[in-house]
Amino acid sequence: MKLHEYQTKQIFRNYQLNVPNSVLITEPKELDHALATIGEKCVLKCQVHAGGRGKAGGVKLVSTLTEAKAYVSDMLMSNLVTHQTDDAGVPVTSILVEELTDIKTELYLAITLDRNNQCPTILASKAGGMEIEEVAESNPDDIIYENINPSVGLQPFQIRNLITKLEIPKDSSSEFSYLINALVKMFYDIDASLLEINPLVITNDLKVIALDGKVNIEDDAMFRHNDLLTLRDRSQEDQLEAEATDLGIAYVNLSGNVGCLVNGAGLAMATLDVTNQAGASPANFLDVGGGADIEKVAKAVSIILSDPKVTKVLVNIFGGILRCDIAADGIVSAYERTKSQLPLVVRMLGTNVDEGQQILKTSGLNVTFAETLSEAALAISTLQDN
Amino acid sequence: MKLHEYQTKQIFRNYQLNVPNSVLITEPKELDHALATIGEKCVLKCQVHAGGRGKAGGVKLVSTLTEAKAYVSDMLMSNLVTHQTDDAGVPVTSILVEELTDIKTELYLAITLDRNNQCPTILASKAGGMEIEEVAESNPDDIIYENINPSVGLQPFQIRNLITKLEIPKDSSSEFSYLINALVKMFYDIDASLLEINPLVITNDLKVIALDGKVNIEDDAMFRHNDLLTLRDRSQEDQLEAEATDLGIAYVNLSGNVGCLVNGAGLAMATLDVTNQAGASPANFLDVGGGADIEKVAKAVSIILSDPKVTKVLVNIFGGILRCDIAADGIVSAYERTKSQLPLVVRMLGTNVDEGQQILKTSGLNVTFAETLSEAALAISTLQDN
Amino acid sequence: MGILLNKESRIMVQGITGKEGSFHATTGIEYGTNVVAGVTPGKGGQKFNDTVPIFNTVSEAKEATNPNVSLIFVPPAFAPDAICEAASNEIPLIICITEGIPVNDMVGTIRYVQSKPVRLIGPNCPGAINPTDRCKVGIMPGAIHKPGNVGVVSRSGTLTYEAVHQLTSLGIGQSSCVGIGGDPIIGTNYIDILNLYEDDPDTDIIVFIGEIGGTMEQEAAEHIKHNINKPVCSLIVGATAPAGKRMGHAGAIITGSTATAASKVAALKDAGCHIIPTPADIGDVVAKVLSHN
Amino acid sequence: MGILLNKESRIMVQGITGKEGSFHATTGIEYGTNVVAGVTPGKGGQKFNDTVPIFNTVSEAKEATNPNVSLIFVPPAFAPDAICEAASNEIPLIICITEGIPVNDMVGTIRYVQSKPVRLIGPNCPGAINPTDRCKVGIMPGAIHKPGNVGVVSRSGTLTYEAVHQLTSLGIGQSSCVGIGGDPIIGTNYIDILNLYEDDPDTDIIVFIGEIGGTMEQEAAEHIKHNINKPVCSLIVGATAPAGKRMGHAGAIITGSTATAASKVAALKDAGCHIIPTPADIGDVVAKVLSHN
Repeated sequence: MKLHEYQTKQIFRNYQLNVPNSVLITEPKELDHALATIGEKCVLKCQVHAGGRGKAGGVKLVSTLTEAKAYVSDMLMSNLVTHQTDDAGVPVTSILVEELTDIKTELYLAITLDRNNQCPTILASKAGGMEIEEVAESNPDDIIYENINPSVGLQPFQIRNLITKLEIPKDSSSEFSYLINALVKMFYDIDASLLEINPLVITNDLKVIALDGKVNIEDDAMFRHNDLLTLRDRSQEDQLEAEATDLGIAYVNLSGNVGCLVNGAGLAMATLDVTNQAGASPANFLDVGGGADIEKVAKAVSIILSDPKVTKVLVNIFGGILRCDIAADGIVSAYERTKSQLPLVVRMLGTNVDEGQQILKTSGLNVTFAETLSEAALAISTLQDN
Repeated sequence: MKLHEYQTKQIFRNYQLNVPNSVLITEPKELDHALATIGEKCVLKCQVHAGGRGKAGGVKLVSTLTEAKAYVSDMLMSNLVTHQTDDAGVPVTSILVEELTDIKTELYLAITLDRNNQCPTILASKAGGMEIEEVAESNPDDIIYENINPSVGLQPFQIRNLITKLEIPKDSSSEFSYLINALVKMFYDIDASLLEINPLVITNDLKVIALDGKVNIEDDAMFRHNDLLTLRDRSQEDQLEAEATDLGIAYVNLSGNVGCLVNGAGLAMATLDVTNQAGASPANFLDVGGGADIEKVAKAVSIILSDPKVTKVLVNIFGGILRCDIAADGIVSAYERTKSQLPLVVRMLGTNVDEGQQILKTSGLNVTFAETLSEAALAISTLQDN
Repeated sequence: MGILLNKESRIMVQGITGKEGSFHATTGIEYGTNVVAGVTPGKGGQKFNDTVPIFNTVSEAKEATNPNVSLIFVPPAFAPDAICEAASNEIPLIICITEGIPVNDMVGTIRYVQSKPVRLIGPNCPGAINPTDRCKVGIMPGAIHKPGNVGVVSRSGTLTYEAVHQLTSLGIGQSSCVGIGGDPIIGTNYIDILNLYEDDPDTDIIVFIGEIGGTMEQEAAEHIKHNINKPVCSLIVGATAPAGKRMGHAGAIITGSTATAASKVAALKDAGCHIIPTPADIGDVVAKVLSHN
Repeated sequence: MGILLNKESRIMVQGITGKEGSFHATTGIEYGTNVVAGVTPGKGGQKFNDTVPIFNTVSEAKEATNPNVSLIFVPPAFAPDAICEAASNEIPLIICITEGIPVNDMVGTIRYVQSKPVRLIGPNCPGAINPTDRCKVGIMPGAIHKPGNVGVVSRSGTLTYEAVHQLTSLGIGQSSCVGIGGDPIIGTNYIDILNLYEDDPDTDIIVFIGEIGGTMEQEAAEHIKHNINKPVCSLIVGATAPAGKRMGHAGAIITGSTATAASKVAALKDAGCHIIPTPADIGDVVAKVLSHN
């Protein structure tokens, strides 16, 4: 789950970290009050779940109320398109009005999992403001890593390493140390998968300030963070993906017309590959998961059928933990509920395959059966749309 | 540092653990009020830093105020001798007046360091009330161990193991789980080296109650527990040992007449061994430590000289981290301050040995120099007392 | 022989009374697997399917039945504890099927496991099977397997079944099949399994199935190049996945040039692997390599 | 040759500007030890004794001077951090002199150290010395040592010097001397050092000094019995210590029948060691054994 900058900064405040003063507005009429609080010279920052916001015009430095009004009326309730969004962009439903910060140095700082070392790691670089992926490509040695070992936690020497390598001024080092320790605690407290401050700023009077803030919370850990659920902004998500997330289904919206129902992430990727190679174009990646029951399969199929670009459906189920009869019952149930007439190509194998095929055969649905993966791909690519 | 039962139980209360109601009295006149609060049928428990209190008469079940008064007037301000004390015993300066507990089962529970596995471990046995050393000798398999690994902390399965092996009743298991988790937290919070509940009681209505409690705090960790320093009861300690502890000197009072000043625990033990073998009798074990300065050596020597049973002094210094000149200066300084005339046998070797010997030679003290360990032992055993 | 499992394997199922645990314990037993014990706290003393004794703790199960493999179906919030319990009791092989364990919980757990003389496979994996010795420890459909000389390893569950199905359809049997799991922190990686196949006299050829995301496949390729002498047929899935979108598995996301299918295929080609061009060609490529050997 | 240290040893001193760090860095340099760097946070850029460069972090010291041994004099509250810093930078040999580190801090630290390709000696130890190669990494007085063929190992500092002094007084030199430390959690135990001596061609005879308390000496005796072929002369101190009183070292307390000097001497005798009857007889016993070999 992603958090907005303003939400992240509120959590930073809870950990006594320095962030600029700011006011969030969701309607143009709130701007006057916000500027009265923050000042007319300020920064307006569109709150969207997408990187590359600055380059896409989502951040604006303004000097007067008039300038601010013009920007807010342009942006608020419009969609922002960045290099990380699709062509439709993401809606700007709120804007953060923030005081100006007097910047001496901009740094990059993040905490995320280091898979190779099997523990969280601190990433930092002196190239604040740049995206870390760019630094990683162009100057990989400029990124500093400090692993957080679970036996001892973050150690003071690691903070000294960061201070030395980032050339933190002496008079900023105690604020910096506090920040690092607080961020590590926060990372664990909220089960973050990514916690990023870019840029982290050192001001001319040597204060350490989080000028931006980004948090992703690990979906698998959400079960123990009910308090954070209210921070979810569904307006920022693809609506079908959001529905799938609610159901615990791995789903990615793609651009084609073949709705895909698969169990298992690997087989789902393989299904996309062979479908594409057969000249058809998948509308989605969908892994219904191993522990799915009839209702979950039905809801997954309903998501596929509610996608207006879908004209036919490819089912590829290899029964393991998910049994084929359960998958078949779920498919039938979804078609009944949605009264959909879309044709299906179904390939089923594994546990309870005979029962599953039988259910589909007697269901009255327009099903073409396939035996192998290539047969299924061929069948879906040659199948007439409804 | 050792804590009294009543102090331990107060910490238990801070962790929301069940302990019997009790009132501490330090004067006989407080008894009436205590019995009014607790009831006339109660247990009187002498608060001393010594095991074996029960067998030595330090715990008394009473039924009437008269009985209670008799016991308190007997015990309070007297000395209690147990198998763990010397012949003088330890003074009873306070008595805990505690309500009776309705006992169904008595268990033993402790947390302490497991050296072999290099982590804290929970020890438990069904033989509550017995000393764990006895169980370890007679029925070692009856002791259950659960190591606390620092990477994951105490795990729920370990509590299930304890519940199963200790046969904790089902309706007591959630209180028991809470207790174990709280004790582990407490162990780390206060840097305990030993945390013991013996007996841990399950009552007939299935409550889990700490009927006794013993805590030793690791001396090396006291620097971060200033809040706990006030809990120290010097009246329970050997007065010379207490002084030495204050100075960070390892000192054990023994029964002989040869005061020993040594640097290094191993060499100090070796010095006791050869002194004994030469027919002399050490008055103490004393390791002045590696980082000693002149003042620390002087205070260590002052402790030796203030021991009335000491008639002569054996110095065995092998200069390493402690330099011989510093040791010599400290010895001279202590003799000057105390105006002592006791003769010394001095063996010095290692770093700055020439300077050290020179200082002693010109000091006017009654010093006999020895070259080797056996020479030193022989010299001290044949030296005339002053 | 095969790897990891054999006729001597004695299986304990942790979470045997749950929905998935009971279903797959049953299919395992039907396949021929020697399930000697189940563990469900609070249900000790009962029997599973009237035959397999259930215990409250692994410690009791071990004392009574001496299992050497543990199969874990415990829900995500409790699975790290179950893994540690098996490791603490030094069950030599621990296979954790559970999907959705929070990563931060695995960070400490994996170190605990590494401090014990045990091997963990998974979590979030389909398990392992040895068709010759009819030992199935996981959620794979047993019927699609056939005894033979091909060793299969993959991150994925259903994709492994796909591979097995293609092989069996062509009459090609498997020595063993192992899914190592799709989570960011797993106990056993490709290289470990490749080494086991290299040393297994019953395995003549290895099917290695990778995915987009991360660099595990490149590291495996490097290892194959220098340490694996048996022929390896390799497939990478996700070639047509768009960049920046996470394809189910935690690792399956193209975030840089090394995470792409093309980069991985190139590394495997360089390591001398036989490249399987599409997921539909697994059986055919293996058949061709076998006919040339 | 000797063990642990040799002519190639490049020493970094963590805490070089402290009272003890500076004193023993100086005595080390005077003895001939190659001290290449010091580390004191906040004093980077300065020089120690006008010659040894001081760095703020081990990482910088490593990059600039490539040390392969770290000697730690950092105070107890900060020593675990210093140990982890050296281990994180994979300094292969880390010798921690610091006395008084809280045990709970060492519980995690020792696991961190074990996860890295390094060896820790100590804490609360005198360090190690190789008299032949004139390399002294610790607080022992260098002058009492003499090159030779006796390897000394002990928990204790000053008692090691006593042993060395007795040997040198009789003209018997040492290949190496190591104090493993008196704390309950230490990085290297007797057995590790015994193995190094067994494999060291320059060591012909081993002096093993133990203490009352714990069972480390019994475990070492068991190991000697089966794995050490060189003659071992052994001394246990604390024979006359009263039960229940802790003699300075955390371990030196007689709490049960196995913790007594008599029990340890019996185990060592059974292992075929030459027993040194009293601490005054170390040199004599070694001389006798040498004359018979």
